[in-house]
Formats: sequence, C-alpha cells, structure tokens
Amino acid sequence: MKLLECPVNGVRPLSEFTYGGEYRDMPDPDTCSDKEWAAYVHYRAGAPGLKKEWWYHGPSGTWFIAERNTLTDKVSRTYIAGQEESK
Amino acid sequence: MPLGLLKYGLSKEHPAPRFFRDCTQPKKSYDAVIIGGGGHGLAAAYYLAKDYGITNVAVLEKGYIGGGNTGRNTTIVRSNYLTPEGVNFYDASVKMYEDLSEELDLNLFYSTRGHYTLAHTESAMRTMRWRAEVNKHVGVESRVVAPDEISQACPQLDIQCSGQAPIMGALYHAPGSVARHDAVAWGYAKEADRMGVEIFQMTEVTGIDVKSGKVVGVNTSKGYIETNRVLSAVAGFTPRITEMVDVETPIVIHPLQACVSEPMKPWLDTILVSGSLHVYVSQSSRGELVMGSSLDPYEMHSTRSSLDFVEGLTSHIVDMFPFLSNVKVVRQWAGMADLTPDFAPVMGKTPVDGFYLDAGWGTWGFKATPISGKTMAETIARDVAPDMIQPFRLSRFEDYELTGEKGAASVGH
Amino acid sequence: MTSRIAKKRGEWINRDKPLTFEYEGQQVQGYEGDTISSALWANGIRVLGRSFKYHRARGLLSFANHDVNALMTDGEDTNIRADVWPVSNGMQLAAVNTEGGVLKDKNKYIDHLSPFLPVGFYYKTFYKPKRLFPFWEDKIRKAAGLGKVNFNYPRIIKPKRYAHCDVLIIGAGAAGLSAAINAAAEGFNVILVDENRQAGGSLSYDHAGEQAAADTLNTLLEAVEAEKNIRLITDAYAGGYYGDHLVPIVEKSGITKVRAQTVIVAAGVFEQPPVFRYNDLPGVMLGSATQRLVHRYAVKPFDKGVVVTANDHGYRTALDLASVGTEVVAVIDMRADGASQELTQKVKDKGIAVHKGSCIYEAVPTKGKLGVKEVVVCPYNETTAEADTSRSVRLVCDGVAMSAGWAPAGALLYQAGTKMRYDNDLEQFVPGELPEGVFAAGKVNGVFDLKARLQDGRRAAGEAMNYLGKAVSVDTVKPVSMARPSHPYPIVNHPKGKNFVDFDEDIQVKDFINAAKEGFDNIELMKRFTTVGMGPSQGKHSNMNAIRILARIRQLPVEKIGTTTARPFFHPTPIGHLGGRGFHPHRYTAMHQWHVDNGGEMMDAGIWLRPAFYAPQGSGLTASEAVQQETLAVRNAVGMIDGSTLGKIEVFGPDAAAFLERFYTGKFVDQKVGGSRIAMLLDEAGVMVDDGVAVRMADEQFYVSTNSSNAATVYREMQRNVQLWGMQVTLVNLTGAMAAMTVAGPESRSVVATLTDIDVSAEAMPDGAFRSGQVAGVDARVMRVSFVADLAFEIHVPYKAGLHVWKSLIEAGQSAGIRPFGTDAQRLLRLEMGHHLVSHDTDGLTNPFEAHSDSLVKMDKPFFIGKRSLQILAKKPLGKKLTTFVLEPGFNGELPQECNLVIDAGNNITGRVTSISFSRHLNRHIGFAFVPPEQSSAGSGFQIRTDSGAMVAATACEAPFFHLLESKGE
Amino acid sequence: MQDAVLMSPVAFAHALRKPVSGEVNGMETALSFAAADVEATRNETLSICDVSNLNRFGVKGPQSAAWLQAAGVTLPEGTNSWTPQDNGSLVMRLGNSEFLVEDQPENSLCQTLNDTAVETAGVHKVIRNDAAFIVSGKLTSALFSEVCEIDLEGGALEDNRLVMTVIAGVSATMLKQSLNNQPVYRIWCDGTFGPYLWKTLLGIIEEQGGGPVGFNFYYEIN
Repeated sequence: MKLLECPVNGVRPLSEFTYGGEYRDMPDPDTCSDKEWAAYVHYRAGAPGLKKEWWYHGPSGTWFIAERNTLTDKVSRTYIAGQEESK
Repeated sequence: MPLGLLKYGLSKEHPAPRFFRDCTQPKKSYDAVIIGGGGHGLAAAYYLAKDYGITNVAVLEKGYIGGGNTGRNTTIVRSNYLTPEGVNFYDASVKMYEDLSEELDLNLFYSTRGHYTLAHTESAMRTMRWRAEVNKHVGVESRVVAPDEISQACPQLDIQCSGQAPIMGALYHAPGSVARHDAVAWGYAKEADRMGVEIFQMTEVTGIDVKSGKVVGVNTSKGYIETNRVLSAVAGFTPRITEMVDVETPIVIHPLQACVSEPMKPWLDTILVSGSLHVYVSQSSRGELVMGSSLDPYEMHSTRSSLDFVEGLTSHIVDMFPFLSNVKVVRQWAGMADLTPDFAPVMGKTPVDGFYLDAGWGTWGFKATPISGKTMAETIARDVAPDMIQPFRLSRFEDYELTGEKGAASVGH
Repeated sequence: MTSRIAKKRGEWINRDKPLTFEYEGQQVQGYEGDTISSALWANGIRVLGRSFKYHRARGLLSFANHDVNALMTDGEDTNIRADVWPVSNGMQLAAVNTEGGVLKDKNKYIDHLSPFLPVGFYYKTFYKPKRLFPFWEDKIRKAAGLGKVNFNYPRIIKPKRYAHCDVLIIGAGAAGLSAAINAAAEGFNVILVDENRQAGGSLSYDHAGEQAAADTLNTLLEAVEAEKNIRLITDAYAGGYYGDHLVPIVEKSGITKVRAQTVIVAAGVFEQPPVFRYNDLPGVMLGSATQRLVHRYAVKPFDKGVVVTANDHGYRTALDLASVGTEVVAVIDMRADGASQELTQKVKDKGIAVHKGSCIYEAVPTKGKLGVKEVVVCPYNETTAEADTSRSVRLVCDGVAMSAGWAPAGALLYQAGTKMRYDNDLEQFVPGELPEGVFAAGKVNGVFDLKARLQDGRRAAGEAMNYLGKAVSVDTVKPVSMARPSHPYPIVNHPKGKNFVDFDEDIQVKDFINAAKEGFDNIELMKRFTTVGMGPSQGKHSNMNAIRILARIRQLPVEKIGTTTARPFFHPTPIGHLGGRGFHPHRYTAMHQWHVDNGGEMMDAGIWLRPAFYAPQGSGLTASEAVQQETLAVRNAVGMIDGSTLGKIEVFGPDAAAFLERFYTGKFVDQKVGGSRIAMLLDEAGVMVDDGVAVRMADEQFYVSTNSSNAATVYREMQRNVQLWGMQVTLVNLTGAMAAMTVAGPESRSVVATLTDIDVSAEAMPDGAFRSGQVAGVDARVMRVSFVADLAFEIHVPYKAGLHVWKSLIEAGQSAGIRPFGTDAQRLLRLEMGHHLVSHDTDGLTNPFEAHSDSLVKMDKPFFIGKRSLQILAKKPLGKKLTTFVLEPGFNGELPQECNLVIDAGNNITGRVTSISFSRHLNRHIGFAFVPPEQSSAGSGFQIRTDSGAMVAATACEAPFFHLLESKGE
Repeated sequence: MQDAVLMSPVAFAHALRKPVSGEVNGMETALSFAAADVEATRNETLSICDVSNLNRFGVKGPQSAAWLQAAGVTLPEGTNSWTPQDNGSLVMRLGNSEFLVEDQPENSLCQTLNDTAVETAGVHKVIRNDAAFIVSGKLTSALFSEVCEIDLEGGALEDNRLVMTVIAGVSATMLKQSLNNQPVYRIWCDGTFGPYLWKTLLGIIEEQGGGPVGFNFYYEIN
C-alpha cells in the first residue's frame, strides 16, 4: 500500500495515517449472550480477504473507512463511515 | 579439528545420508496429521514419535520445511516473561534447548550470551523490576542492572544513545541465547523421520473434513487423507486453517520484519533489546548483526519488506552504536506474525474434536519450539492438554481470563 | 610494473590528477577516477583479498560490485568495496580478514583442510560434549566475519530526501537512456539512475575492438544532456522497490526516496562465471571485467591470456583484449558449434586460436596460488559437463577472461511482484507478468541486440506513458536472431573440486551435490544449507549457477527449480544512510523557559518535556530534598505545577452530554453547568484506559481533561465514536491551545484571589466547582480540584498568555512562600491523597472493580464503552484489588521498590507494589499495592519481598493517608 | 525578554539569536534578526520568519460556514482551500466545516469575529494557539524535500489549495501565496510543537545557506 486516499485530503503517504483496526458491527449488548459479547470483544476475522477498516488521517483528524484486501494490500475504496453511498 | 569431520576428508563418496526421506505421495490414512513443517510442527511430530510411540504421522508443509517463521525470526531464546505461567513455560523450553543439539544429533549453535532488555524510562525500569521479581520467584536468573554493568558487558554501547534516549538500566537475563534457526527445524525433521514420521513438502492443505464436530480427514493438494487428529502449527497461516473448521480465534496477522548487516569480526557478545527504541540485536556466528524491530502497524498477510521499518530500525541502531554509521545492511525480510491480544500463545484443544491448535506465537514462537512440540504432542496423544499450557487455552478469551502478559505490554522477542 | 595503457577514448580516469596511496604497505600510483582495484591492477598487483572461508587469494572477478573478492579497510572504515570505491590520495589500505598480510595470510592453511570441512560441516560436530561447544564457537566466530569494526568511527547520519517523478528509470545503459529520452520528449518528468560513475552501461566497455558502441553512447548522452526533463543521477543505486513505486536511491551523500508514478527497470544483467577448478585464482576474471579495465580505466588486464566462453561475448572480449595488446592465446568455446563464421573469423584475423567444444578443465596456479600459470584445456561434453582429460592441452597464460552467460539484474522487478519466467531460447529468466506501472527494458528484459535495446527502451517508455494516460504509439520489439547469450550449463566437473560457484562463501560444485544428497534439494533449502547467495553480494554471481546445478541434480528443467527471493538491498546500504537524519519532535509548554531558568530538571514525559523537580543553581538541593521541600510547601503553604500537558478537549453540540455518557463510565446528562465530574474511560473489554475530569461549561459545551499520555488517543477515540454513533457533536482538541497550572495548598485560595475577579471563597467555589473569569487580566477557566491537596485551583488560560499568568501567580505567591513543584512531588502528593494513577497503578488488564472505582461506574446507564464486559466480569470472583498501604512507623530496612511482589505464607505471588514513597509530611512509607481482595480492607497485613529477598510487612489502610497524623500511636 | 502579556510559542527558540524585538498585537515579536541586506540575502536563498503574533480566529461546526458568511466573510469554495479577504485577511477552510481566519497586522477581522456572539447552533469558536511561519527563497524545494513526504511543488498548493500534512514529523497546515510580490509558503502548527519545528527547519535552512528573518521583513511595523 504505502499510499492511501483520505476521502477529504486525497492521496497521502501511509506515514500520515493511523490504523484503527477492523470495522465491526457490535451485537446488541442488551440481547446478546455473554459468550457472543466475549467473541465480539476478543475474536477477529483473521483470514485474508477484503476488509472494512478504520483509518485515521492525523494531520487533519479525519476518520474514514478503507476497504482493503489484507492479502494484496490493495485498497478498493475509502469513505467516511455512514457516507459510503455518497462517494 | 574435531575427529567427527575426518570421514568427510577420507571418503570418496559423501558419507552423510539424507536428513529426511523424499516423501512424495501421502498414504490413505494417518494416526495424526500435522499441518505446518516449521519448528513447531516438526517438534510435535518428533515428540509424538519419541514420547508416545505414535509414528504413523504425516507432516504437511505447503512450502519447504523451516521456510516460514522458523527461518525468518531473529533466533533469540529466553524466558524472562512477566507471569509465572509464562516464565515456567519458556524456562522449560530453554532447558530443553540446552540439550537439544545432543538429542537431535545436530549442532544447533545454541549459544548462551546473556540478554539485556534496556530501559530508557522510569516506567520501563518498573516493568524490568516486575519481570525480574517474577523470574527470580520461579527460579530463572534475571535481575535489574545499572548502566555501568551494561557497559561492562557491552562496552561499545552508547549508554546515552546519542542523547536521544539515555539508558537507565536493564533487565539482565543470563540464560538468553541464540540458535541457528534452520537447524532446529532440520534436526527435528531428521529425528522424526528416523522414527517413521513422513514429511511432505510442497503439500498444501486445502480443507479439513469435519463430521459431527469431529475431524475425519484433510484435503490436500496431494489428495484426501483420513485422520482423526489434526494439529495446526502454521503461525501466520493460522486464520486460514481455523476458517476451514469454523473455529473462532482472536488471531490477527501482522508482518514482522528483520534485517542483517554484512559480516564483521565478533564484537557484540550479548543480546540487546530495547523496547523504547524498538530494537533487538545480536551478532550471529557468521559475524552478521541480526536486527529486528516492532511489528508492522497494520494487518497484512504478506512477507513484503518496507522501507519505514529499516529506516526506523537503523536510526535507533546508530543511536545505540554511533560507530556503525557506515556498516551496511545486506538484506531485509519479513515473516507473518500471528498475534493474540494478550501476548501469549493459543495452545491445546478447540471446539472441534481432534483439531488441535498451536498458534498465536506472535514474536515469541522460536523460543518455545521444543516445549510447544512436547506439550502439543502430549495433547494430541492423550486428547488432554497438560497443565503447563492450560493458561494458553483458546477458551480463555470467552472466559475473560487473559494471561497477565498483557499487564505490561512490553516489547517481546 | 604498470599495465596502464595509452589514453582510451572515453576513459574515466583523469591523467592530469595523479595520486599516490598505500596498499598492504606498498606505495601505489593511480589517477583521480580510478577505483582502488583499477589502480592496484594497473600497478601489477593481483592479490586483492582473501576468501571468507578458505582464505584463498583472490583478485578481480566481476570488477562491478557483483562479488566481494576485494574488501579493504583504510584503518577508519571497513569492508570497503575496492572494485568500485574511488581511490584517493594518501589512502592506507589493507585487505580485510587476513592475518599477517594478504600475501602471507596465516589462515591460508584452512584451504588445505577444506576436504574435512564439507558443506554444513559446522552442523555435524562441535556439540559433543556440550561443554566444549563454547570453545569451538569462539573459534568459529573469530574465523567468521570479514572486516573489523572501528569503534571510533564517527556517527555520520546523512540527510534523507524525498523526490517525485513521472518515470523513474533504473539503469542508464542503452535501453534506459533510450527510455528516458523518449519519455522526457513527451513532457514527462524523468529520474534516471545508474550505479556507475558515468552513464552508458555496457556501451562504455563492450566494444569488441570497434568504435560503434562509443559513438552510439555519445549520441545518447548528448540527447540526455539537452533534455531538461531528465534528472540523471549517477554513482547511485536503487536500493529496493517498495509499495506504490517507492524506490530509495542511494548515493554516497545520502538517500533520496523517489516516489514515482511509473518505474522502468533497465538494470541490465550480471555476467556469470563458468565453473571450473581454480576459476577463482587471481587473474581469472569475467570477460566484462577485462573490458571495464580496458575501456574505463585504460588498464591492460594481463599480458598473455586465454578467453573461455560459452557465448559470443567471449569473442567480443577477445577482440577488446587484443586491441590493447594483450596476447590472446586462444578462445576456448564450450559450445560444440562455436560462434558464427563471421565472428570466428574476426577473432582468427587477430591471430587468436579458437577451440570449439572445449573447456578449461582447470587453471594451474603459480606458487602460493597467487596467480594463474597455465590452463588445462580439454574437449568438453556439453551434455554431461565432463571434460575429456585424455586429450588435454596446456596453455601458458597469466590471465583468463570468462564469459558464460548472464543473469538478469531483476531484484527490483522481483520486489515489485514481477512473475519471472525462464526463456529457453535465451537460457535466462525474463519478466513474465509485470505489476501495474512497472516496466522492464533491455537485457534484463531479454533483449540483447543493441538496436533492439534502444527500441525496447522506447517501447517501455511508450507503455509507461500510456499507463500515465498519454496516448502514444508503442512499437513492438521484434526478436533479433542471434546466438544464445547464456549457456545452459557452463560447469565443468572435476574430481578434486575447487570449482567455485559462490566466491563470497567459497562454495564449490560438490557442495551442492552433497547438500542434495543430504536432502536439501529444494532451492530454498539448498540456499540455507550451503549458504549460496547469502554473502554480501547476495548471489549476483552465484544464484544462477546454483539453480542450474540443482536442476541438473534433480533432472528438472530450470523453471521448475524457481528462484530464491531477491530481498532489498540491491547493494548493502550503510546504516547511517538508512537511519539518516531522523525527526524527534518534542512539545514544550508555555512555561518551559521559566522552568529551565529556575532550576527545573527537565525530563521526557512522553513527547513533552516536564520538570521532575526544581533545584536552582546554587541551591545545593539533591533530588529527594527538592521533592520533599516542594511537597511540604504544598502541604503547609502553597505550590504550583505546570499542568499544560493534560489532554484538553471541548465537546460541543446538542448531543454533547449524551455522547459523554456513552463514551465514559459516568453520568453527564444531569450534570450542572459549572460543575465537574470524573471521566473514566474503559476499553471494550472493561479495562481502564484513562481518567480525567469533565466540566460542563454550558448546556451544550463540556471541557474534558485526560491524562497527559492519553490526550491524543482519547481525542482520536472520541472522534471515531462521534462518527460511528452519528451524534451531533463537535470536538475541539485544545491540548496545545491551553496552558494549565495548578495552585495547591492551604494558601492557594489567597494567592489566586489576589489575581482574579472570580469569587473563590469556599462557599462560592466548593471542591469540583468550575468558573470562568479573569486571572491576571487574562480570560481563564478555573476549577477547584483536590488531586494533590484538599485545596487547589486548576487554572487554564490560552497558551500565549500562559507564561504571563504563571509569572503573575509566582509573584503573587511570594509572600505566602509559593514554590513551583515538579512531577516527582506531584506523584507523592497524589499518593498522600490516596489517588491512584491509571497505567501507573493499573496495568493493561485492570478493571474498575479491581481498582476500587466501582462508584465511578454507572451500571444503570443503558450503554457505555466496556459496560457489557463489566457485566460479565461482575459475575466472576475478583482476583486482586488495589489498596493503599503503609509500612511500619520508623521502618528503616531495605525499602521495597515499585513492582516488588506481594508474597503469601505459601510463597506464592499474590500481588505487587505499584507505588511507594516516603512521605515526610506523614513521616511514613505509603503506597499502593495489588493484593488479594480479602487483604485489601484496612488493617489487613501482607508481606512484600524486596530486591534482595527480604520480607517487609505492610498494612492496608484507608486513603487519604492524613488520618495517620491524628493516630500517631498506630 | 520584557513582560508582554502574550508570548510567541517559539520565543524561547529564537531568544538565543538575540533578535531586535518589539511588541506586535500585544506579543513580544522578533522584528529583525540581522541587518536588512543580510536578511534580504537570506531571503533570496531560503528564509524563515515567525509570524505567530498575527491575530487568528477559529470556528468549527456544521453551521460555521453559514455563520461566517452572515458575518460578511468571503469563504473559499471547496474543502482544504483558502481565499484572501479584500482587506488582506486569509480565510482557510480546514477540511469541510472548520475555518481559520488570520489577519494581517493592519486589519481586525478576527477581533470583530471574536467579539461577535454566536447564537446559532452548530457554530463553535476554537481557541487557537498556532506557531506560524513564512518560508521563502529559491531553495524551498530543497528544504521541503527533507521534511515533507508529499510533492508540494507538484501542484498540491496551486489554485488556493491548502494541505494538512506532516512537516518534520509534526502535523501542519500549509499554503502558498504571493506576499509583497514574492511567492511564499505559510506553515501553521500547534504552538507546543513550534519551538521544535522552528529549530528543525532553521537547521536545514542554515545548511542551505539561508537563515531567519524578522517580522519586519514582511510587515512594516510603525
């Protein structure tokens, strides 16, 4: 990768970004079992493939989602969370 | 010169036999199948044969033996961990390593050098004391030392680190050692093979056959193999294997990089690690400085190298050893580290009967090779994980019983 | 004796600048522009080094930095690559890795032991008995290694630069020059790099005794010079290829990191040595090495030589040699069919004999194996690689030029992810599938004919421009029918071996055969077992032959063997270049200079610098005295600390309170304007991450503080959750914008009152209250706090006014005896108050139940980060609990340290000390420790083990510790 | 140093060079570092000037653009761009919904905006503490090639664009403008990083043969 496109600031070197981990849907804490919650907290989809990930552009303070293949390190698109349709 | 070498000079034909047979086509079934021909998998095969007489075992390696993290790590062996269970486990490994050359009839170049974990901040000094106290309690020789003692052991080290991060002290760990990583895999392969274990290189597992929650076989690039017991010992490939059996784990993969310098005459006798500077360095018997740093900052299933890594590492190396400015880095490479959230491995049984996991080795797998092989062999043979590895069971995450290594998220290696 | 010849057209030496240097104690003459090796060779010096393992005498091999035969030290630096390093006046050089000089090296005896040191011998001995291994290991370590490091070598860190271009071209040979000219002509910005001191590649030396190549080169260089879009960097190599076309260009002056839009690799090929017995003697060198000597440095390589070849290049070499007066005895062609009639005739016309279907069976050394005396030539069977020794001829010579074929300089292509394929016509690996934006041209692409190389450069430039979005037509380069450039197996078996494949590591043909016999018959395993390609030249001259040998052993085609991975760096790269001038940002508070001027002992606190304590010049205070005095000032009068490093975040918007309720463990919706509440942050697993204070400044405005070390992280997590939860919240990070100071102690109110319009009386401003107003004429935010003392005021003002307000308060506090205090005193003060510090007294697993913080966790809220995990943890028995404790009054034994362990009667670890200090105010040792829950209640005793093993009794007690003052008899 | 109420974040970093000081906008300011001709020579090569003393106004929030417009401020068109006001003040749009206004010494837009009460939801004033520098000279590219990874000369700053990037390891905002008919680069960073950034940039600038210039070099203070 080495270059990443921030949806607000454009293509920048990776050194301007912080990795924020995989974007994951939280189970409903009121209805899920303890086991489901523990799995949400601790387990990860570790197999390679296309993942939705949080990335943070430091100089501008911008969080966004990158869809990245963790095998090839290719990013297919980036967008602000919740605005993927507009992009 | 030792007499053992005479036969080579005196005989016409090369007198040494193959280390292990050239197995090509697996049999229809095995008592156990081990996925992964690295140090861990081969050690497990060896102890299955040796300790339990289970020799109808296939080791399946998708590349060549020792070609994964076994051959990519910086070969440090130590046991100065933070928790009693961790220290005990790695100490057992250190003790096995000490006799391993003789046991495997192969010189592993196991060399005890002493290991210094440098502390540049007060909080690092606190962590060093914590580790030292736990180590001492368990009977492992570790203690906090002052800068002058570090200077005695390594006079070339700039205690001021060029003014960037003055060293306040260190955790000295006497048993800290290095070994020839490839030889560990080859030695286990040789002896396992001698007892009947079959090692298949260039043989990839493409699926694991589970019926009613039990393992019944594996699909491979060389056909189907029937078996009731499968051990996954594949480090950076763990998530791909666990996905085949729908076993959830916390493991994520980050590249871990290393590099070596050109060879020079020996001067660095000890192993040095600095958590703050993200550096570990030792000098190999070939004269190269073997250097590593922290994990790459994001998930990736690749062994590509990055320039950031080597730039960061060398900037700190030259802070520690200013005179190395013009010594050259020859080669950099990477492995894929399988990380857990509590810096401890995942070992033992899983929700799938007959599927055993030896994973989560992050940056500490090489040093655990003998003990993981031994304890996983016991787990497979008895279908019960020994007490020593109970703290590392997969179910600890569901139980919110993470190991205390997370307590001080110190840099390992 | 000199073998310097008359001036050559285009030579690289400057005859107007002669110079003198010393090699192994001998005076040597050279010219500016010479490399060390060229000057030595010109002076008839043939032994330039000793080999790594067997200490064999070595001379030139590739003369192109593709081997490390000639590594030298100048007393200052080591492992200097003499073949390419420029010579300078007054240098004092010696070969590395010798004992007693390069000619008489005492370790040369090892060569005779080589039969007893088979491949991987060190795995097979030295370990029984175990106790002797350290002895042998010491011997091995000393024998290994090349140069000795100079511990006094200066710290030299070079600047690093970034550069950007449309097209980066690696290699300024025919193809690279052509590509550059064509891309630049279309307006693209080109960086063209070559590791040689001058551009031209093989055009500058492979002349075959003619002028055509030099003419072509002149034309190309003129075109490059005229083109302003081309930046030509010579004497610089591309260190490696990294993601998204990042290529570090390494020059002697430092590294330039080039971020290119496209990369064209036109790096050419490495000449590969044929393998025969004693092919490593000084005087036996590659054909291209002799040509470089001739044309670049005007040095005659030898007087009477033979050429052994397995392609047409040997003939070209013979013609170049003949052109400078070397008597070429014969061209020995390993190919049964030899070269074309035309080429053969050209050579014969120079009076050179041509032996087709022949090989050098062995070179015969002069005395001491310091040179070559003659060669034994035999008929060669290309299929079996056997020489027919029954029909041998001896040819007297003092040198041998070798040309057997080429290997692609494809390291960067591999690193970029190129799939290479083996071309059976060329007998060479060539790019099969190239990654996006990466192109190859010239010999590395399998194109050898000169005209075709120029065309291939144009083609690659065209493809690069198309990739960049410019529609230019791209020609197809038609294959030119020519003799195969590389031989499929240029190897001659010899029962006595010493036919070297890897000169760095002294690896012979039989080492491969034996390695395979031992089971190491996969290219990667073979590499690791034999160490082929692992030396400093990284297989440039050896990997291809190793692959060919393994293919033959396994009776497989070469492509089935595959190649090993080419890792960075292309050439070994200095640590000082790579590390370079790094950046070490620091943050300074507004009061920084005041602290320094007033004796502040400044310590790194994360990225900040903070005073640990103040010991003004001439005060004679020790650290611990300073800390105790500062502490007592706060307890008895007034003190002030610079707290500007606190994280400070403003949270605005209609959802501000609701947001904080989700983010932190506490409640904020019902919080009153002008009040403050603890803001404790957990992670999803319920582990304590941070604790700060949230002030409600208005209904829709909160001002939240965080621990200094967590400021950036907490702000970042807030931003993420605002986005994730979609709440109407605006965040502003004021950490750097606001200076903060805490005035603490019984006199603090009177000091603050003199400077502010805020009513700071106890009634108007109780603990926890927040007021806005003026302090020292500056808009300020003031809070009653009790972290370090019962009475204290935290004052926040804009950074630019920070020093003014600080100085005003110091002045106002003079009569009350105000003292500035540092972080050490702060830590003791908060301990006396019984406040734990997150991540000092807690660790990466501590939850609020363990840290006595249950009351801060509002489990009746619908949601907060970590709540669901706490519900699970609440069902489990507590394993440990953080407690405050005291040692016995008057304790004067060995003081426990932080992180000493709590040990129970059964000698089990049950906890640990997290904080401990002597409080002069209380005249007691006080601290925090993790202990079993049942020992955490006041009055419970437990034992702490000190560094030396002594057991110290401690008693849990209530916080704050001030009750100890009233109950002196405890 | 005298007792001005306000202090430049980089004041102590250039105190060693003993500049001629004066008070501008209530802040102790380095007016000149050397004789005018020396500064002019530096400036031709490569120079840096501390302009932290200029008045600034920050505002953030979803309605801040509308609020500024209502206050009569001309806004830059897109995200990450800037525009000068008629009176010379700079208005920068940082990302989408945050603005930074910087006055020239002679105007007082910031003061006016500061004094204007916010009565609209979604508009929040931001307390600013910038270290601000002007860098110019013919060797700017040599300086930026060492401290910034992105291609600042390749159009990133053309057409009134601004960038938020990393300079010498510190987050910074940059733009390029014409000042006194000379192309200059303006850099803002968090003031607490100011002394570090000043020293780092100045170190490289001096290696390149340039040096510091005082505030008077760009702004004539009466």
